Formats: sequence, structure tokens, C-alpha cells
Amino acid sequence: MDFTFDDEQQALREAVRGLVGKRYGDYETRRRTVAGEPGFDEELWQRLAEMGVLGLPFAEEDGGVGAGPVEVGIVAEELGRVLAPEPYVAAVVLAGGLAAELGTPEQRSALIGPLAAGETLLTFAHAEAGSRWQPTAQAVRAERDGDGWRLTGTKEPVPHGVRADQLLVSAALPDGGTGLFWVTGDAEGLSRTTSRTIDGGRSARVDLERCPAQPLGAGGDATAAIERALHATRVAAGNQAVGTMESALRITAGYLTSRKQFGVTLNTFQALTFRAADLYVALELTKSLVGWATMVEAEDPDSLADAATRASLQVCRAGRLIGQEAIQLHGGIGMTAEYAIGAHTAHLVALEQWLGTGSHHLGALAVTVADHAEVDPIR
Amino acid sequence: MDFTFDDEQQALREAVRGLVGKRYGDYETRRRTVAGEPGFDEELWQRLAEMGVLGLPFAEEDGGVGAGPVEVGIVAEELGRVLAPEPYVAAVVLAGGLAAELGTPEQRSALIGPLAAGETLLTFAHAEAGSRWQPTAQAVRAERDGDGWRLTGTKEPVPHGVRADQLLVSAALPDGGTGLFWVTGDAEGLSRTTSRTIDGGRSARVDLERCPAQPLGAGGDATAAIERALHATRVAAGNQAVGTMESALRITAGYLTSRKQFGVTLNTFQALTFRAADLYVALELTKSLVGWATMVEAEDPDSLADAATRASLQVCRAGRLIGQEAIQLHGGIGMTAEYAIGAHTAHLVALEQWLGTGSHHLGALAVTVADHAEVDPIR
Amino acid sequence: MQLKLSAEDAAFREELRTFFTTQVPAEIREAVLARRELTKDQFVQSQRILNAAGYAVPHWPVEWGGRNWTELQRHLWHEEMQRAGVPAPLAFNASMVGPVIAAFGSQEIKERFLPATANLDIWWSQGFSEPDAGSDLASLRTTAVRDGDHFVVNGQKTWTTLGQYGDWIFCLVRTDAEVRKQAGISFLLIDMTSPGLEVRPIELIDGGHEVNEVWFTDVRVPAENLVGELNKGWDYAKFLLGNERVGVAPVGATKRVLAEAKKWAAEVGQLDDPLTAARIAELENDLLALELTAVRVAANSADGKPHPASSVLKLRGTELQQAVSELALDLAGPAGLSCFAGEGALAPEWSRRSTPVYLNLRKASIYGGSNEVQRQIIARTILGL
Amino acid sequence: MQLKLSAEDAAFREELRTFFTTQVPAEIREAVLARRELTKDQFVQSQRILNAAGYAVPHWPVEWGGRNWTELQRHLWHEEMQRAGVPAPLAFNASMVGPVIAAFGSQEIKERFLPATANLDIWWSQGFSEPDAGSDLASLRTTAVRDGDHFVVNGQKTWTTLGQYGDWIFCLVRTDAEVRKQAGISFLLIDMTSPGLEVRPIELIDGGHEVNEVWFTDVRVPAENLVGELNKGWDYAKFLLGNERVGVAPVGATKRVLAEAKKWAAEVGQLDDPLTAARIAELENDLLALELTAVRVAANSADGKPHPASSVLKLRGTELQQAVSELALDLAGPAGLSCFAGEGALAPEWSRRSTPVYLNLRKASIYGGSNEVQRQIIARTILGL
Repeated sequence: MDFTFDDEQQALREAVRGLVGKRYGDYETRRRTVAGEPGFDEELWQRLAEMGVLGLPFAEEDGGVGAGPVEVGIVAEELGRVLAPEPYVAAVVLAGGLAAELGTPEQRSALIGPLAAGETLLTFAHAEAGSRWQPTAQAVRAERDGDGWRLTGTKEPVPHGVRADQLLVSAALPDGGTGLFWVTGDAEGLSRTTSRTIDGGRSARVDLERCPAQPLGAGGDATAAIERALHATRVAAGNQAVGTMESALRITAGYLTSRKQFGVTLNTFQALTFRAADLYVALELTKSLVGWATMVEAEDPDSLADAATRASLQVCRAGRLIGQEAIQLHGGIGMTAEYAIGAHTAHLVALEQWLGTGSHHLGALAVTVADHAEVDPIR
Repeated sequence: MDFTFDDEQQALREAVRGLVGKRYGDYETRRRTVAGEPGFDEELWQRLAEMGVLGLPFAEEDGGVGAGPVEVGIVAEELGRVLAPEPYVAAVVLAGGLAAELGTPEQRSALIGPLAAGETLLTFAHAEAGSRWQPTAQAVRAERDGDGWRLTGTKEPVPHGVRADQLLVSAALPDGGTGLFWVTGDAEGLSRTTSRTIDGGRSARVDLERCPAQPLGAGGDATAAIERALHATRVAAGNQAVGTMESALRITAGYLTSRKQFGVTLNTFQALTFRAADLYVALELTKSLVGWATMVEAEDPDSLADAATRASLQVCRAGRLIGQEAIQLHGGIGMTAEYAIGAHTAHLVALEQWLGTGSHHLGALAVTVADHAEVDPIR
Repeated sequence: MQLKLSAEDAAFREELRTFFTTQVPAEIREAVLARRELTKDQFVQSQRILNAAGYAVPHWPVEWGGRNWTELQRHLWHEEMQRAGVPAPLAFNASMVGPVIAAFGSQEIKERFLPATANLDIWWSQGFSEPDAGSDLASLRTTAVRDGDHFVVNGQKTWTTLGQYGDWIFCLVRTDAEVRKQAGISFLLIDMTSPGLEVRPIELIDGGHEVNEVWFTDVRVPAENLVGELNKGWDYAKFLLGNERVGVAPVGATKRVLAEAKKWAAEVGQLDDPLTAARIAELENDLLALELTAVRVAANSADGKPHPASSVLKLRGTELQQAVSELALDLAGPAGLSCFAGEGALAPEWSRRSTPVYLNLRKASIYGGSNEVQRQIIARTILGL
Repeated sequence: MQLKLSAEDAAFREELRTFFTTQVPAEIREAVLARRELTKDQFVQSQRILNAAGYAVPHWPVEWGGRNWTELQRHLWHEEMQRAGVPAPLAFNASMVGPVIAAFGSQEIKERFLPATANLDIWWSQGFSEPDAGSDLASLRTTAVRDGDHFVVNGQKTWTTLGQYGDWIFCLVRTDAEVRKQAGISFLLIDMTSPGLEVRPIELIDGGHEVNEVWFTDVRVPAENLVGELNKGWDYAKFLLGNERVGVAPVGATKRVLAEAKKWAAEVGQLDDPLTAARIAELENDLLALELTAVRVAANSADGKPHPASSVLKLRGTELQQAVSELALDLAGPAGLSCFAGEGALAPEWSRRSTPVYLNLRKASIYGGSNEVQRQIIARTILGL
């Protein structure tokens, strides 16, 4: 087992860090960007496409680069570090991953090439009222209409659901199971309303009223593929969260050494520095587990569900701790939108809301606890 | 609602504190006492009897004083404060309480008067291999033998089960239910082995082989009475634990202000004093909940089970926190048997083992959480 | 030791419960229960109803509207109010500047301000914290220089909660820069419509506008607006902050949210999840212990000075307030992403509110004496460390 | 980034697993798994088996028995050993005095001591802490005064773990009282049979005898027993303590106890209790994160110096070790009261051991650099605070 990155991976990290750091290194720019629509920087998105980053996980024949989860994780971590609001994980990893896995060659070439080129923004409309991260759909139903299909019902929340040019939509099939469909942004019967998430992201309510849709690939039950894609997304989002947490800790440590109270800098107060030390511990543990899950996804895909759940639990635990303590250690300034730290906390919350809280992941692990004698990470 | 003690209660506290403080104020005396048999000071036990303390909860016609849970709580807290090893709660509150509730007038006069006078030590033999604080018996079985009864099976652990002169023993009845029987210390078929508990107390394995026994009172299923008695015992033990925790915090704070490291006393280190502050918070919360449960037992006995469970959960949570942190804040010296602090931690552990851990009490509360809109302590 | 309320206190409690749930408009109480932000009018309307019935400032001196209640009665009043979703009388008025004026102000200042303060005819803002004076409040730098029969005030205050509604602001200002920092501070009342006074909003991380900066540029304040003696302001501030801590443990409100959270848990099918049930049970027990401690501490502070254990209430009260908001966040799950979607979203209001409320309540352990300050007080004052 | 072990490392791991589970007597490994205290003979027997196979001191220089393994291989060795219940080579020998002698000792001292140290022919004790020098080790007061070709040692050491078995003790002694406290310390090897040296047991709160006081009264120590240079002992101690921390995170042993605890939970009918299952699942995940961090850190410390993150391993490792012991305590329930009842009790051995082990492991966060010291190192060295 080896946690070190090779030179090419290192170069990728530096290229991405350079690009997004230049754009969002000044937090005020990030704040301005998320205040306007579509909530991210279209130009930066193009630059990421040019850099090949949007095509990383896809096969070359589909218009991608043929890299893997480790490279995706590097990109996600660097985006997380500066709270870049670009929908990389949602569009490329989740929606793109589903298109790549299930799509016919024609669908793949229609969706993935343009996605990788930054021409088409893709999203996966899946969550529904009352759903809690399960891989199935109930509220949106698919019905046959001649040779084609129509979807009816409401999806909410859908990441960047209004800006998206193309949507993949999960829907309950007439004979049971959950199918996956491609709905174009201009389809009849499709209406969409956007709103801000707590971290400045975008989420939509998507209403479908007998909306024409094309099954992805051969059609049929896609539950297992959806579940796999959600787990791969958790791994990528875990990398993104690591970047955010590392940044939060760096900012907090910097604040402790510069802010004065009672005539001395805050790092004079041992009760505060010890808590910062505990944050570092949490961060290191999270890096290890997320790194491992990323390698599991790359080399031992059968264990992806277990590894992604384990990494997510740790990410959620550390995210709460670091998110809460980073604000507390700042004091009042940590509560203000002008200052960067609170947005880190908010972003960690939004990631959990999207992909599952610690309680959710722990519940999943608890039911399997009697199935194994011990957890052995070494393969 | 009023948490203040009246003058008489205050006087009782001072009298008990004076007596046990004189005896165990020097920790070395306590250590010597628990090293020898029977593990407590028989002379002090007599002095407690003379003071009327052993008869506190019993009716005057049974040879008691006719006081209530508040007075019992005061005594228990003062015993806990100096880690007095005398089996007050086990003999007087638990075993005595059962005899008083279920016994016939003859049984009460045979058991309670001598118990209150310090002539007879009574214990309740109830726990069995594999039992986890439930009010029923399974391993020890009662069978009819002519007009009488015989008991067979093993009880373990039994508090002060070897020193006890008389035993109350729970046993599975032939027709179902759990009966409560009186077994004399010299009964045939009774054999007992003693051992030390972690806090210097005494616990026994009690084997019964067709051991003659007399039903307490009218006989029949005593499960409800046993459950009530266990809850009343939890309230008294909660008071005892409060005394122990208060003492642990006092000792720890004293150590922090006197022990020097790096040329300064330990209370110079904010990380340590803040943790001590958290212990104080836990202690104050526990005092409130235990005091309330004591009043509930006195004035609203129908709510005893709920109040005792709630108080126990808080006692266990605070006991773990204070017990662990008190040692940690001491450092190495806290690990030694010569120094008092570790014995406080050990005593808090032993109380949980006897009457239920936090996990146990939380489990009981969790199943009732949907039964009420809120918890309103004000009657 | 006495569990049961006296007949008198039981009747008192019942009377309050009836009043709060019938006399304060349901619309206001529902907004509180839904954890919405209240409008200024709702605050004012509610407080005037309370004041008319003698329920706005019961802890003030009797001649200014106080009721001479026992500490237990004050506790019952506070709890029943929160339980019913009645907004507490504005703390800046009822718990802060009012008691200071009543205790230290001249008869003239009392007559001028106390009735209007009790009735929320004047909305007070608090001008204590400054950018470089947070937990270390005494290092404040806003100055007030005597010029004839006025003070001329210059400087900046921050974290002024609801300052956008303020009519007047009570400020700590430096009136003597030559002495040790606590000794040169005075307590001054300033009309917020004065020329040179500017209120600027601060956006918080939950997207709300709840606090402000207040800038003073050569603001002229009549000298008679000084409360008490010149350079004694630090004593008055300590008196005030002591009061603040007692009121700050939001036991009843947190209990109410937890009771709501059980309904939410049932709604999303989580109430029979054993982990969720255990978490709720533990929170209920923690809140019970806190509530009982509040009663116990109230009873021990009859001389009007805060019991040192009131730091326990602030510290633990905010911890539990935050823990319950975290429970709500977890129950809301993915629906929390729709936090700013408004009524157009399918997600119910409670789940949309869960995200901003969770973030907003991070402030609870920072404002009004941070939890670090409370630990310091406990360690020093109570444990002698 | 590479998940899978290389074929070579996989074979290496398999070889170790086979060796440990077949060559070390089952009786010893069972005692470890049952969390019993081992006898001196069991320690010695096990270490000699390891040493004969080259598995006792693989991290030493090759000429003294080292194996030049990669850090990952060392990690696998350590984990497999703990997993099989093989007692780790005595830390005082293998991780403490051995590496110090190998790095700083003269050739003569190396030849004299290293082979016997590796083979546990000499049982070493550690003489660092003193009653007034705990976390503040440098303020130690035991003196060594030169007298001809001897040092004369006076003073007292404490917390000497297993000192009752010790043949020799390596000590930090003050050889120059005139300089700054870190500068006047030397590293001295002392034969424990020397006249004037006395070992007195300290009873611990779990009732066990694991640590000792060691008293020195005019103990004469040949000058050639000095390791390295006079007054450089503090440097050697820092070198040693750095090594100590790396070995101290007991990942494999804690995993093994947790795996046992699942069996115990099933035995007492608690494994299907959802709260217990969740608690175990969370501990498994915490341990997984720790184990992976150990691998990650091992790989980053190839220059032989401890990675600063090794403080993370010590801190978190002891927290989890204690948390698992607390789980066992809770699973044992009332049976834990029979802790000293021996085999005559009905309660199974694991439940009887649970109480003293829980109390005993309170030491884990105190000894070997307390968790407060580790937090200090992290805050200062890594975070720059």
C-alpha cells in the first residue's frame, strides 16, 4: 500500500491548484461569483475543460482522458481547498459517471464528449421529497408512450438543475425497479426553479409533466448502477471535503497566531491550541481513509460500497468537528459572510446533505458489523 | 420545587459527615480498612446504627426512624464523599427496602429492627450469570418442599454476600414469575465465596443447593417490588456517586493548584483548567437530576422508574467523564493505589456495574421516547 | 426539598400558560415555533401585550413595573413564555439597559427612559463589542470627549444585534485614556438618529442580516445621557453582563424545538430508528438536567446577584441548543439543501429552516460571553484555578 | 497511490503470519489475547524465538540484527505480531536502549550490550521519570558525580514499568547542575544488582504491580557505562522518545481486542442491540482510519526520524485503546464486579478482566508522553501555534 502520488499526479495537482487558486485565492471573488447566476464561473469551467480535467474519468473513445479515481480525487481536493463552486463532482463524477457506465455508444458520444469539452452541463436528478440518499426513485414515475417514455413527478433537490443542459433522471418503472432516463433541457413538460444552497451552490426543483425521455442504455433497472455512482461520488466528494477541511484548519491556525485578545495572540491560550491539535488529528485520519477509499475504487471496485461508506462516515465526523470548531476558534468574525471560514463550514454541511450524514453512514455500517471479524484494509 | 434542605436535614448531613469524615478523612485508613475482612469498619457500622442512620427509611413500628429518600440520599452522599465502604445502600436501601415492603409483620420485626440496630447485616442476592440488571431471576429456581420451599442455583455477584447474616434471594417460581425468599446465613445447602470488587468492596458467589427458604410476605411474583427497590437503590446510589464525584473534583482542583511542572503550578495551563470546568458542569447537572429523582421518589412514587433511570443515565455519563478526567489531570500519580483519586474512579465504575451502565439506562429511555411530547419535571 | 409546586405557584403557572397561549397572537407564536425570523412589528406587538399585563419586566423594581416575584416564579414565567412560543421581551431593553438605568440612573433618566423601555416604545441596541474588543471587552477604543454640555463620540461598535431596528443605543465609551483600561469607561445613551451615526449591515454565514456595525463620527451626545457616574461604566457593564448570562440559557425554547423535532423525526420515518431515538432520549435527559439546574440555581440567587453557576447555564444551554439544531439538520437530510427555496419547494419549512438555523446558532457559544469565557469564570471563580 | 501490496510484501506478510501463529507457543498468545498479565518467562521465551528468526530487532542496524525492511514492512511486522497475540519485543530493549546504544554508543558498549539486549538476556528497565519530573522530564534531579573511574549515583526514579524483572536500567542522570537544565544530563547504564540500588513496588489502581520506584543511594557505576558523550543525554533521550511514540500506537492489539469484543457482545446478547452495533461500527471505522494513518506516516518517515504526525498515532491510538476497553467494560456489565474472583467465579475470564484492564489503560494517555504533551507537539511543531 502506497499513499504517495506519482509525478504526473503531482503535476495535475499543481496545474489545478494554480488555475483555481488564481481565480478564488481571494475569497471576495468566490463570494461575488456565487452571488450571481449560474453560481459558478463559466470561463473557469472552460479552462478546466481545456486542461482536460472535465474528461479525466472517461474513456478516450468517449472523448475523455482515461484517468481514474485518484486523479479525480486530486482535482476535487484542489477545488475543495478554495471552495470553488464549479459543479465538478456533480456533473463529471456523478452524472458523467452514470452516462459513461450505462449509455449506449451514441448516448455516450452525445453526452460525454460535450461534457468533457465544457459545452454541455450534465446533472443527475434523483432526490425526491422524503428520500434519504437511497438509490431508488418513487415519486417520479416512468410510463411507456408508444415507442418512447414519458416521466411525471418532481425531483428536488437537483444540483445545478436549472443551469444543466441535459438531465439524467431516475424514475420508478411500471414493472418495478428504478430506470435511468435522459431528458433534454428543452423537453416539453419540464419546468425548473433554482435556489441557493447554504454554501452558495445551486439546487433546483424539477417538475416533470409527461416529459419525453429516452432510457439510458438498454433501459431496465439501474438501481445497482445508481448506487455505484453515488458511492464513487462520495469518494470524490470526500476528497473535496479534505481540501476544504485542510483550508479551514490553515485559516484557523493563521487566525490564532495573528488575532490579539488581552494583549497577546490567541495561540497563547493553550485551551485553544489543544483544540486546534484535535482538528489536525481529525484531518489526518480523514486524509488516510479518503485516500484509501480512492485507491479501493481504483483497484478493488467490488469493495467500493464499503470503502465509500467508511470514508463518508469519517468525513462527516471530521467535517462537523472542524466546521464547528473553526468558527468557534475564530469567535464573532467566524459568523460573518465576508470572512471565508464560515463558508467552509457551510460547504461541509452541503456535501453531507447531498450525499448522506454521518448518522446515515453509521447506520449502514452498524447492520453489517456481525458479518466480519475485523476490518482489514490491506489487499 | 425547592432544592434546599431544612435544618434537620442539614443537621443529619453534618452529623454523618463528622462521623465518617473522622474515620476516613485520611485515605490511608480507608485503604487499610478495605484490605482486611469484612472490607468495612464494623465499629463505624455500629456508630451509624446508634445515630439512627441505618433505620432512616423504615417505619417506626418496624424499628426504624420513619424518614424518607431525601434523608437516605444525604447519608449516601456523605458516605460517597469519603468512599466509606460500609454497605449502607446495599443493606439498608435495597435489601432493607424489600423486607420493609414485602415482609409480614413478623418478618419485618425479625429483619428490620436488627438491621437498623446494626445487629444483622442483610443483603439481596439477585444477579445471576448473564443477567443484566433485570428484575427477574432465572438461574436460581424455587421448588416446593412440603409446606416450605427450597432454592437451587447460583447467585453472582452478591454484594457483601459472605458477611451478610441474612439473605433475601430472588428465584424463578415453578409457575412463572420471580419470587422473593428469606434464606438465613446458616442454612443448609448454602455456600458462599467472597472476592474484592475493583473499589475495595465485597462481592460473593452464593451457591444454593436445595437450600431451605421462606417466602417474603405472602409469596408470589415479586418482580414489580424488586424493580421498585432497584430503582430506589439507583436513586440512593446516585446520591452516593454525587458525593464521590464532588470529592474527586475537589481533590483534582487541589492538585492542579499545588503540583508544579515546568516551574509553574498546573492551573497555569488553560487546557487543564477548562477541562476541570467541564467536570464542574457535569457535576452540577448531576446534582440537579439526582436531587430531583430523590424528590420524585419521596413525593411522586409512580414516576420513580422514569426518574431513577434518568438520574442514573446522568450519573453514569458524569461518572465516566469525571472518573477518567480526574486521573488524566493528575497524571502518573493518579494511577497509584496509594493516592485517593483512582479509588474514586473505581468506585464510580463499581456502582455502574452493580446498578446499570449508561448504555443500559439510555436503552430503556430510548424505547419510550415516542410516548411523550416532552419531559416536564415540574409537578 | 420539595418536588411539588405550592398551590400558589401552580396557579401562577397555569395563569401564565393561559395568558401566553391566548393573548399573544397565534401568528407570532407560530413564527417562533417555525424558527422564522420575526419582524420588528411582531417583537413590538408581543412585548406591548406582555407589558400591559405586567409580564414584560417582572424583575425590575416594583415602581417601574417589577412584580417582586420569587426566583422560581421568574423561572416559570421564562419557561412558559418560551414553551408557548412567545418572544421574550427584547433583551436589550428588559435585561440590559433597563436594569442598569433602574440601578444606576438618575431619577430623571429613569422617568425619561424606563416606561418607554418596558413598552418597547424605544428599541434599544447594544454598543459594547468593537472589532478589537471581543472577549477582551475592556480594550474598547470608542471615545467620548467632553465638549461643553455634550460628549463628542468617535469610533466603531460591532456585532450590534438587530441594530437596524434600533432607536437608541447604549454604549460603553472611553472617557479617560490615561488610566488602566477598565477605569476609563463610561456608559452613555445615544439617539441613533444623531448626525454622524451610521448603521451598516453585516451579512452572516446563514445569509441573514441580524448584526450590524455602528459607526460614530463626531456624534454629539447631550451630557445628561450619561448613566451614573463618569468612568464607572465598567462596573455597570459587569452588572449587566451578569444579568445577561442568567437569561441566556434557552431551556424552554430548546425543549420546544426538541419536542417539534420528534414530530419531524416521525414525519421522515426516523423516530423508530434506534440510533435516532437514543439520540433524542439523551438530549431530553441533558435538557432535563439543565432545566433542573436552572431552577436550583435560580433559587440560590435571591439576592439579585447571579449565582456563579449561571455560567453553567450559559455554557450548557448553548451546547444543547446547538446539539438540537444539529439533530434537526440531520433529520432534514437532503431537504436541507432547499434552504433558500421558499414556499415553492416541496421540502417542508422545518427542513428548509434547519440549515440556516444550524449555522446561525454557532453564534450561541460566541456571543454574550463565549463558552471559553464561561469556562474561565468557572475555573477561576468556582474552582479557584 | 497503490492499494495492493506488491507480491513481495504480500509474501512477506504471509510468512510472518505463519511464523507468528505457529512458532510462538499458543499458551503465550492465548494469555495475550485474554488480556492476562504475562510472566517474565513468557516475555523472554517469546522474544528469543523472534530473535532467533531475525524478527526481534528488525529496525536496528543490520550488523546488530537489523533487516533493512521498508517502513511498510516494519508496519506489517508490527501489525501481524499484535494480530497473532505475540508479545512485542520488550520495548525497553528493542525500541529504547538498543537504538540509543546502536546510534551513540562506543563499539565496545555495542558489542557488550546489543546482542544480549536483542535476545532479552538482559532485561532493561527505564530510569527516566522522577516524582517531580513527569511531563517536565528535563527537571530531573538524580545526580551522578564522577569519583575516579566511577560515577556515584543518588536519587530516585519512578514509574519504572516491570522494574521488578530488570537486570539493568538505563538512566538519565544529572552530571552538571550548573547549566540550563537540558544541558547537564547524561545517559548511564546501571547494573540493577549494584549495592545501594533498591526497587520498590507501586500498587496501581487496578490492584496490579506493574510499575516501581527505583532508589539510588551512593550507587557506584563504572565510568565506561556512560553512553555517548557526557552531558549529551538529553539529545539521546529525545531520539529515544521519538522512537517510542511510533511504536506506542497499539493498532493491531486494539483491533484484536475489538474483534474479541464482538464475540463477547454476541455471548451476552448485545451484538444485535442497535446501539451496541453502532458503537462497534464506529470504533471499527476509527481504528481503520488510525491503521491507515500509521501506514501513511510510516511511509513518510523513511529517513528514520519520526514523522511529526506520529503524535497523532500516540494520541489517537491511546484514545481508541481506552474506548475499546470501555466497550468491554460495558459488555461485561455486572459480571465485572467479580473481577478478582478468579476461576471460582461463574463470570467468564474476559468479563472479569474487563474492569482492571479498563482502569489500567487509563495509563495509556499518561505514560510515554501524555496526550497533553502530544497535543502540544502537534500545535507547536505542525501547526506553528
